[in-house]
Amino acid sequence: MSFSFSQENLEKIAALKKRYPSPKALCLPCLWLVQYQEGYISLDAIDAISEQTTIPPMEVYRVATFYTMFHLEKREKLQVDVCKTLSCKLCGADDILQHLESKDVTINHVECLGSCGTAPVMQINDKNYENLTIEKVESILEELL
Amino acid sequence: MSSSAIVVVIISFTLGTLLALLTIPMLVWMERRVASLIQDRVGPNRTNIFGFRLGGIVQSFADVVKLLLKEEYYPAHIKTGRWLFMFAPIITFVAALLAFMAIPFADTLNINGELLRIQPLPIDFGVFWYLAIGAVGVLGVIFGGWMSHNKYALLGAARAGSMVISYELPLGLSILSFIITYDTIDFNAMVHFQTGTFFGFLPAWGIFIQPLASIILIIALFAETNRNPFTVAEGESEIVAGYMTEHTAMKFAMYFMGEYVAMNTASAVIITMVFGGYQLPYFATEELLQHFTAFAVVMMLVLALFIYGFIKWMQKNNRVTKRLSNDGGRAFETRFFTIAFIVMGVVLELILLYLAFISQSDLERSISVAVVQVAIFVMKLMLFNLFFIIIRWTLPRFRYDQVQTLGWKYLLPLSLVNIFITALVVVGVSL
Amino acid sequence: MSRVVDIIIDGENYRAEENSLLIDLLIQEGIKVPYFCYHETLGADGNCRMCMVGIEGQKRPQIACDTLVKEGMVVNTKSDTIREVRKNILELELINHPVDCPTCDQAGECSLQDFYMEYGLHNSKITIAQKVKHDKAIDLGANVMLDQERCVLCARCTRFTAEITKTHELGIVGRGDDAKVTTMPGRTLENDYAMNVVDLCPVGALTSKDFRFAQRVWFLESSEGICHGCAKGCNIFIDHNKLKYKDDTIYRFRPRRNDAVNGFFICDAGRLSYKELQEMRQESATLHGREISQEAAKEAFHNLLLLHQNSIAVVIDANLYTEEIESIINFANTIDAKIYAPLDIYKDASFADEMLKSSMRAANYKTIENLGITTSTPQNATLIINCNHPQEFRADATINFFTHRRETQALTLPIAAYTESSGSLTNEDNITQYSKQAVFKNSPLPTISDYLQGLGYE
Amino acid sequence: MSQNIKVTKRPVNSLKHALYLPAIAAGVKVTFKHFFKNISDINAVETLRYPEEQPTDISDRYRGLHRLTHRQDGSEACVACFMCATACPSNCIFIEAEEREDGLDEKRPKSFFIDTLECVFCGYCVEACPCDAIRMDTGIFSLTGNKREDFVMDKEQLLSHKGAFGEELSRARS
Amino acid sequence: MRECKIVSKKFHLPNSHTLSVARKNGGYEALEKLKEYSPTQIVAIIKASGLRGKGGGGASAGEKWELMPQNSEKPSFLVVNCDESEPGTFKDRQIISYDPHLLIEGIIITCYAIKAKQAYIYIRGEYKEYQDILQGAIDEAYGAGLLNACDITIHRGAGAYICGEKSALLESLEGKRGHPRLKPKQKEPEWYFGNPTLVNNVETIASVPFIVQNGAEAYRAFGTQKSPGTLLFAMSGHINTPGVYEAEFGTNMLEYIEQYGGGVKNGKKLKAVIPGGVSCGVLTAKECEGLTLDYEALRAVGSTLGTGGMIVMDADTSMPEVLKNILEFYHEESCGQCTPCREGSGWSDKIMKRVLDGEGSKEDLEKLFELADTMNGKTICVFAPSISIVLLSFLTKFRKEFEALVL
Repeated sequence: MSFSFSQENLEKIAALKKRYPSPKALCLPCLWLVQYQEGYISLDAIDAISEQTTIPPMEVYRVATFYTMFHLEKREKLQVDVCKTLSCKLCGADDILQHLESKDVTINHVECLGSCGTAPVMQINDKNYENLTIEKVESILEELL
Repeated sequence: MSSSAIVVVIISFTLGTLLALLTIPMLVWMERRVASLIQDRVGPNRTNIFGFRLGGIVQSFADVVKLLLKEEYYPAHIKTGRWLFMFAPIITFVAALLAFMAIPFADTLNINGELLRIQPLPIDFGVFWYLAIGAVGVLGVIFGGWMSHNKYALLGAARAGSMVISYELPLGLSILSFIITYDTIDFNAMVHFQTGTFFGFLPAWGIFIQPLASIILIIALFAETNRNPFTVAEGESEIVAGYMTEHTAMKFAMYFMGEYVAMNTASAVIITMVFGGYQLPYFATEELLQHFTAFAVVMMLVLALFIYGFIKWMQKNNRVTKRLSNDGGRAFETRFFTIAFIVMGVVLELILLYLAFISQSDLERSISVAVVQVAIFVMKLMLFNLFFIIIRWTLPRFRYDQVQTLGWKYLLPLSLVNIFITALVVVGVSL
Repeated sequence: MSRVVDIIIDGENYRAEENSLLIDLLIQEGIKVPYFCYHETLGADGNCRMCMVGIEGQKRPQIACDTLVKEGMVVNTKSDTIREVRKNILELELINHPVDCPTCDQAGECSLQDFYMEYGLHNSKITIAQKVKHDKAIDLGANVMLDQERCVLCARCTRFTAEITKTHELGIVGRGDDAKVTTMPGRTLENDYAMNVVDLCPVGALTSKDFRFAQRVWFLESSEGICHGCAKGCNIFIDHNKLKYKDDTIYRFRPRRNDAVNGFFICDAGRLSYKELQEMRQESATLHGREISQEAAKEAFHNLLLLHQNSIAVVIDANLYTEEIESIINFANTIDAKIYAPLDIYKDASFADEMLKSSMRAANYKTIENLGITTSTPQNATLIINCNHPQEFRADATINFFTHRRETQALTLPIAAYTESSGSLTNEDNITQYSKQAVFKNSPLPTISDYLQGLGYE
Repeated sequence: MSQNIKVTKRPVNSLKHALYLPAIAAGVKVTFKHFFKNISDINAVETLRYPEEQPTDISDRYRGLHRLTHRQDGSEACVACFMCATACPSNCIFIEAEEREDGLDEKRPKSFFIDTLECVFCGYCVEACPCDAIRMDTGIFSLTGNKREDFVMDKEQLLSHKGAFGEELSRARS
Repeated sequence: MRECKIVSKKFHLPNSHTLSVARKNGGYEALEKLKEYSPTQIVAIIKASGLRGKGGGGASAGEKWELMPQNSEKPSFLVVNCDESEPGTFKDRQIISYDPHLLIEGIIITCYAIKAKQAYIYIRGEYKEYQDILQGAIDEAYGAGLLNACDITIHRGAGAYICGEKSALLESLEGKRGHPRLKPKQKEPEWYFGNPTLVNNVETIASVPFIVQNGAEAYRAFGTQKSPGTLLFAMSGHINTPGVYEAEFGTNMLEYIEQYGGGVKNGKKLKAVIPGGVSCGVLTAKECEGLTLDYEALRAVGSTLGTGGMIVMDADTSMPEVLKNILEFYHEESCGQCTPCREGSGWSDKIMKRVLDGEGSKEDLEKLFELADTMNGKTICVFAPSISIVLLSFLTKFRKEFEALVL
């Protein structure tokens, strides 16, 4: 299974290249593009990125493993990122997590999502759901599943 | 030479050879047994032939068989003089054996007016013979050590050689004192001199007449025979096994046996020169012949008591501890030997009875006395061998420098002084 | 060339170039400083934090590999605080280390062990159950085995593949205490210098598959030698050992630092060349493929020389030591023989690269050239004396001096391989180097000059 | 320190000492005493009548013949680290290592020989073993054989020896 | 306590993120001043204002700007650090979602001052929603022809706390792993692909238009002598109305909590406050009494102001659990480059787990102290020292709670 960037993404990359002093800087943007295009980052995609950015594949791979938001494996279920860091924990993230256990979703215990003032918080598909209560979680999941 | 003379020579030669060779296993056994008894052990007691252990003496024969059957091994690094390497132990062994042959085992036998020496070599210069032949023994040691091409062997040989030099001198000088005192170089005459008493109550033995020379003689002979405390030539802690490091199997056995023969010879010389030889203390040969009947009766009593005592001892000790269920046939052996000893005792008693009361033949009587003297000689010999052994298991080994110090600084001057005093006394007495 | 300045280390004066790295000075002066990540060719990475030294005027200990030498600097490497700091950081290195030294080939030449003996000697504060588990015994390819648990993440290997070979096979992935060295999934380590990472690795994370479990390193004796794989003349350590009741055997080659020739590294081909060196050796004289005695060989040798007088050619192998070549020349002159050393057979362009591999696969061809020996194949000779030259020559009769067995009917005499004798070599850059005898066989084979001496020449 | 030094006076250099003979006599007296005591009743000698009687006082610290311990699954505990061979003063341990495939460890001995004729039974190998894989607790003190080869113990033999004091398995490798 | 709105002026307005609303309320007015001032003059004004970096370190922004070469052959770059990952901090988010044009205005001014043609906003990956708002604003600005002199590019991170560290951020921006760089030997700008680069926090940049427009003195009118100006203080945790409220430096902390935060949730007693994101030492309720919110006052009580993101904890909070939570965060986020941090973060987390599981011992607490010592000041960046500070502040100030667990 080989990977190639979609036309749209190739244009994006071409546009971005003008903004940076070196194509190497495109590593992260390309990884994001791949992740949005495929849902995860395959080894073939890494080779494709390597081609675009002139970074050796191993270095791209290393970058991909460094950042928690990149996924190297296909993910099937709905991904629910629940913040478990201090403010959210103080405001009851544990209850939310416990409640989610019974749902047919993949729960990711993530560190601070930067919504401490509106804790507890979870993120699904880049969207923040704030000031969570168990009822709120119920309705959100009902909508998404 | 008459036929009786030939018979006596043959008999005494056989006796001498047997005495020298058969005592080897005896002495090895004694060494082991005495050592173990001194050290609160049991010692060899397992080897047997059809259940007969003879108190463990069979072990010595087993060892001989073992050594005979061992691989004849020559170190590969010995390139030249291999024959000498092999011959060396034989020199030591044969020299010691030959030296033994000048020792008289009994008084001169008078057969029909013919005076016959009971001496394997019927010579009248036995002291010289002994000095000459006995000193050859160390050549075997030196050759063996030298031809081994081994530093330890060479060191051992050098030690043995230098020790012999240091001790031959006091030995010779102390013997000279005896020669001056006894006025003879014939062993038999020396024994004759020691018959009778000294100051009326002491047996006229060399040890009483010449105490200093006797002690020097004994010490020097300990050194000559390489016995403890003079075993520096084979000091295991420094030089492995000294001159015999490279010798194996029968070659080693030759050295080993040679040591025992030498010890036996040394004992015989000491007995002959210092402890009255074959003579019974206080009783000269003539006196025994004169009071033969009384002597025979006493002998009968002593024999009976001895056999009784021995059987009792044997019955007590030829057993295994109660902890063991199987005694390995010792009860049978004890029973057998009890009967054998009783039979032997009865036979001997009957012979003595015959000699004391029935026989009137002078020849028979003098032969009987000679036999008794041989027995006494053997007894003394064994006692002195026992002394050698006891000393070995009592004393630690001298350091090499101590050996030399003792030889040169103490024994040599002392023996010189002793000759001087002896000469003065002898000359004074004869004046 | 920058200024040379005075600095004080542990109360003693030293001179060093200004703005050079402090750690270089410490290593050069033999002042004990522990480090994992620093390496002279790879530079400072500053990740192991072991090389802490105290610098007067700085309130905290500094890493020597990222400190530049300045005029009047006062450095302290031995104080209690520094020892304590090194000990504490070493302890952190060991926290997730499996401590499986018994099964680890690095044991004996492991920096962790050395530093532990120097600075640690403490009881571990961690229980085994708490350690981070990673994969063990991963075959990376190119004869390199990886053990991620033993790794201290010094990144020397990854920097080697990134900066020296520029092949980028290895990398540290993941982060935090889950970080580990690996190749990309499904890809292997494949470059001609890959096994150097084994030497670079300060711990047992990267070990040689070839040397794996073969010997414990403390049994090995290292001799200084020169690789004969090509004309580069890389300096090597010949690690060999004579086991009880066995013969002296080489277990591995390791690169030996020589900045003028090979730097820190050697190629994998050279590293593994010890194997064929020890296989299929010619061990006794043969004639018509059958073993003959030394005396018979000697006689045959003389007979052949007599028979073919005035029509003899001597062919010299360009791998022989200069001393050997000279004695062969002397010999050839005495018997009036022509001397040849064909070099074409050694040329192998596919072997060459721009790092350490030369296209000329003969260690001493420069000497042949310098001595002006004819490099054509021998002509019109009825007897050819082949001194281990790899080529086969046609002639009425041949005398061979061979290190290794070859199919031949001719009189063949066994000679010592280069590890079994010593001599000098001149590499392609005209640098003459001396190679010491490393291996001492139980029954040593003579060199060609030994033979010639024994046969009455020279 | 100084108060712990005990000064022993040298024996007086008297004639009695210089003569040696009295000392020899004293020594001979001791040996004779033992000799006569034992010769009069040899069974009073307290010795073990081996081999009919076997020793019963072998302690668990006794260094008998070696053995290789096992893991729970019965395989060898040894990982062929060569520590014993390194520590061995008589160089009588010969090991060859190989890859271990069962995942319990990486390495195991392909062959493991102990030449018991060369062994001095010092126990250093047991001390050195990091895996509790070699022990000398078999209680076997007598070893017989007809050939030299009989005394060279291979891995199977060493593994087959049983510990005499309980504790069969290695404590360090489970 | 007086109200002061420098950055948060437009936050409450509906559709505040649009250009029209921004223009209506004084947006982009400061750009007029650029015609008056030369770049060096602007740098001087910023320096005179005493503006301090608002990303946590509190270093003088003007001094940093001064390091940028004015006549370099190499291009200069501005990088705006919007990788706001410090737990308890969410102020930059407010700026980019409620007043992105303020930031864009600040960027234009800054680029003018440091002669940069290209500005990057490194935004954390989790802020996708706010990134879209910001991107919209930038597009609007392009459309209005505001961005002729410089380009603004949003560069999205992907979830690595360490990328908030400026050198790690630049590494990440260069397309590498976010590993902090070794400290420079002298004062110099940051380097992006070898080019001089200025890295500033979003709020710092957002403060620039006010200063340029009203002058340094106007900015100095707020705050204290040493900490002039305002900060977007944030509150979270056990508080009735959490959120971000701008206040000047030197505000009384408890008053601030009472006034804006509405006091501790459910009327419970205050137990502890982490003053500026979890990397700052914890403060007990007693220490908070009379404490003013400025860099100097907090340093005096052994903590730091950090980003001003306060986390408030009520009397029922278990401090060991709080510490465990923070250590988990550090364990997860350590980049793993250098040893003390890589191993120390995980190890302290594991020890704490043992302690919480009731398997700990007194030695475990001692180990934590030793670890804190080893992690402090021996690493490339300040990540590990932060762990050290947190560990020490929790262990010393709430010792009894920890000892109760190990006995």
